[in-house]
Amino acid sequence: MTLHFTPVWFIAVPLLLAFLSPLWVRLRLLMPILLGAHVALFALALSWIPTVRVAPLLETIVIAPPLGIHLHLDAVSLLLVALFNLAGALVASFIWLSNRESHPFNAAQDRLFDSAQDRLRGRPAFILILLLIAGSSGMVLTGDLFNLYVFLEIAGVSAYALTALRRDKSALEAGLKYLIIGSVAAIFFLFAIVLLYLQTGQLNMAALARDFAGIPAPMQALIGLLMLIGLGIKAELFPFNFWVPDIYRGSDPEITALFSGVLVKAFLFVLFHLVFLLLADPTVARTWLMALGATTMLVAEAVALRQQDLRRMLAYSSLGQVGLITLALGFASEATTAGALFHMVNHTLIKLLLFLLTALMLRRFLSVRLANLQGLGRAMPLAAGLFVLGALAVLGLPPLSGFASKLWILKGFAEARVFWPIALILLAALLEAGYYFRWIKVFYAPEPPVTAGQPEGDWAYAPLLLIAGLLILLGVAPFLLEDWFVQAAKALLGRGAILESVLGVQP
Amino acid sequence: MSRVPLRKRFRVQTLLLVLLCGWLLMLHLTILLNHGLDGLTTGVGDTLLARNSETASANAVTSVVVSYRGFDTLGEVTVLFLAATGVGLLFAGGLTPSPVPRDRDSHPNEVMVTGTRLLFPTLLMLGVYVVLHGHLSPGGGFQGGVIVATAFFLRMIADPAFTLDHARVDFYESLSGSGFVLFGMLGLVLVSTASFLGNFIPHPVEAMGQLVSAGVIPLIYLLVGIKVGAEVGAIFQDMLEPDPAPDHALAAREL
Amino acid sequence: MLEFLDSPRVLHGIYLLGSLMLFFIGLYGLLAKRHLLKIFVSIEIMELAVYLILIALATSPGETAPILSDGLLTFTGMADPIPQALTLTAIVIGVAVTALGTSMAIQYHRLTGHVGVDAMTELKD
Amino acid sequence: MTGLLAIAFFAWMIGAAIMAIVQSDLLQSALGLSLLSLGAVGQFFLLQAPDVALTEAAIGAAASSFVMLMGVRQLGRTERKDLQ
Repeated sequence: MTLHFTPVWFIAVPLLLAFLSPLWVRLRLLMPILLGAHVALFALALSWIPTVRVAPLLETIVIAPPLGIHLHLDAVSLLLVALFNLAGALVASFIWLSNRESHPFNAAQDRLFDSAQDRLRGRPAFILILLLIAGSSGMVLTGDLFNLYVFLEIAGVSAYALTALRRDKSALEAGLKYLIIGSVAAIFFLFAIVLLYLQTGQLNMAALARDFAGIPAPMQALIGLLMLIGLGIKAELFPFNFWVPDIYRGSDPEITALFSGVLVKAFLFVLFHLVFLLLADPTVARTWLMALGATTMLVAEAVALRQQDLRRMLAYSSLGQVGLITLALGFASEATTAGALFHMVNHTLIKLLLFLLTALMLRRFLSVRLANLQGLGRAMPLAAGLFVLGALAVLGLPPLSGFASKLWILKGFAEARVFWPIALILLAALLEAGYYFRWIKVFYAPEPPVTAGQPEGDWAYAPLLLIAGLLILLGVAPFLLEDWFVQAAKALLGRGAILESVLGVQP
Repeated sequence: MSRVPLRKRFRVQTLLLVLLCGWLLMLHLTILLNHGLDGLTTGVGDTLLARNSETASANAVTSVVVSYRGFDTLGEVTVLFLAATGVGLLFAGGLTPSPVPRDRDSHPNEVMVTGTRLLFPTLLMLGVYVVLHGHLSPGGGFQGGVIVATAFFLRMIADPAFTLDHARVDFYESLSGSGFVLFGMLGLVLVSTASFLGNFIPHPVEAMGQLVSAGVIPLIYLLVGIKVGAEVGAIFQDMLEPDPAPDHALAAREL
Repeated sequence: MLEFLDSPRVLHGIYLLGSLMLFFIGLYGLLAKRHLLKIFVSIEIMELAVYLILIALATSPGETAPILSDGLLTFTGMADPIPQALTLTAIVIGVAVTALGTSMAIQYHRLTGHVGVDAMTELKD
Repeated sequence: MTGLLAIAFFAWMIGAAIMAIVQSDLLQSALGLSLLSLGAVGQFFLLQAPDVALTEAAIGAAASSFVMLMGVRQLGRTERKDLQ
């Protein structure tokens, strides 16, 4: 009997913890377990970096790859799994710490865990957050297409239920919209899987990649289109993203942080993983994907200019960044891909920071509309300061990490002598500057603040300060992770390596 | 635009939608009829079918569902679990799940009560049979679990005093779910299989077709059956339960 | 006289035509209807059509169910078990999502009295 | 024979689907959905997939109809309640 450490743990451990949740309720351990699980899995992911650097790790489940399901841990999936668990840990610690009476050194905290009003700390939220992260990790790790669909639904159903967590009018409306649009996306994706299976008789992604070229061209186009619709809706690409701001506005900001930070990243990865894997030459889709990314970016940034609600503004800003990442990944050169992956990490951290700040503001001001947030800088100086930091990081000002990742992307385009994306990215940054400064100006307006809610405990700022520290660290010293990002880009683009490691054949 | 009566605009919209859907149908049909008709020649399915006797399960679908693609099944019960959690969350009333007496519009009639009294044990038996014979005949954990849940659902309709104990349902759900994962992990840590969900119980091919065969497969399917039964039962119960008190007033005002 | 209907290509064609018609009836309902329950009904119809395509096209006429029973001793000449396993999984997932959606619709109706997506303007600016 | 049966089942299913979509009485619509599921059960039996047929019967026809009926009970039977 030996104890293996395999990628299965990233999925099996959260599932086990979620199934055992009645026990944790009884022991009053919900929050410690939620935080502990993500921290432990994050540490586990970090401990794997040296191993994965040598060769990707394949974990067979029951029967060897082309026949059964396997998990594929290479540099890029390790990067994303680590990122997801980090995000989970940060959000969990924020939820745990952000109530004044329940910081970890207060003995009276346990009483609160039973309260149903404290919805983010209850058993349903525990299960849903844990499995949202597990489902996203599963999507990134799995090497089987139908298994991907199952994980997509796990992440999706947790997301629908989390959206409706508050159970009031707007939360239910957001939840219903998300559920309907999400199920439709899932049907289109399932249809594509069905057609792929009928054409090739394979479900393993590497085997599909090998056989995809043999499918007649009209069928290829149909499958590609269905998949693009399904994943485009889920990954929030234009023109399938009209629903996103509503969802982000209706759900709790803590949850939205997870959607923007984890879920979208997982779907973007899945989309590009499939594109790079199935198409022997990813440049055939280059124009389309880049156009999609550029449109998403510009439309979102332009609409963000006139939003009156902070959550909607951040939603459009998030869409803009998704567009930027799509633009860079769609170009499919190694330099832009590495930059895009770096930007994914940055964007997750930044949006976690901004949405968690929004949660604090919402509790203090009871509204996050532009008109109501005047004088926030005086009422919550630390929050306003961190918001400015986050905004600067989105814009990509040195020495923050957004600068480093945007620079990588721009350098990648410049080296390839393609200049129109550079102009568009700079234009988008200009628009971003416009709307972020509009909000910051209001925060530091001379009017006295009108606060109605409870002031927060100082402990809530601990995870936020940690994020800010990470943003500065990554901005000052991007070379710390440079090697990893380049490896990850190689792994994402390296179709041949995946085929060889799974099927044992040279493509 | 405003001159056109509302009803007429609806017609035009409907017609356009029908045309759109029809055009898409033709498009798909053309592509699929030209390129998708020949069906499968060879695929992983045939290979798995040829190797199926390894699992000693007489039902090849069961061995695919529980063993070869058992990971999917684990994910599937998780989705059901999430949905049950979500439904429970939506219908949880107030601070505690208080057992409010149910106020039905009409009392169930005599025929219904007697019929259910007869049907309940029959359905229960059928469900258990379907679960236990999942590796021998059509059916298995999902189907049997839902049949059992349906039996309890009928009982709930016929007898307003009958409710499922939430804590107990949670207990079964949690026990069977963690049992499933633990079975998987046991397969992982045991040297003989060394794979998540590996079939670590001896499963000689000679026993194929008998009740005790196929190693771990019937055990996992039993756990799936309990879990699915508990989850679907919980969903039914939550949806059947009366509105919590504050919502009542709201609903009454709007009706 | 009607033997030609049983040749594999014609049979697959029938299934394809029927399932696709169901799929697009569902799509029409999804686009045209505004009532929440109608939308869930449409989604279920579309799902069902996809399952039918998968199973019908993966099975050739003359194959038997992939279960050993009296008289059958080897796993040959049987229908492909994988599509059946996938469909099983997908059906359960589909119902789980519908149950969640219906519960949300019920709660939404209790709170607002609305039953359609047209009334959903709470989140607009 | 299979072909004829398949066509018959499809006629049944398409009728049920149209009924489920077009009927403005939601109870009829839910009925249409369960009829559609029953038709699908027949198709799956015809296609040598008894496992799927059983699942569709237990889950698609029974469970999903219950869910729909609960929805209809709470949301009211008429479709055009607040749509005009």
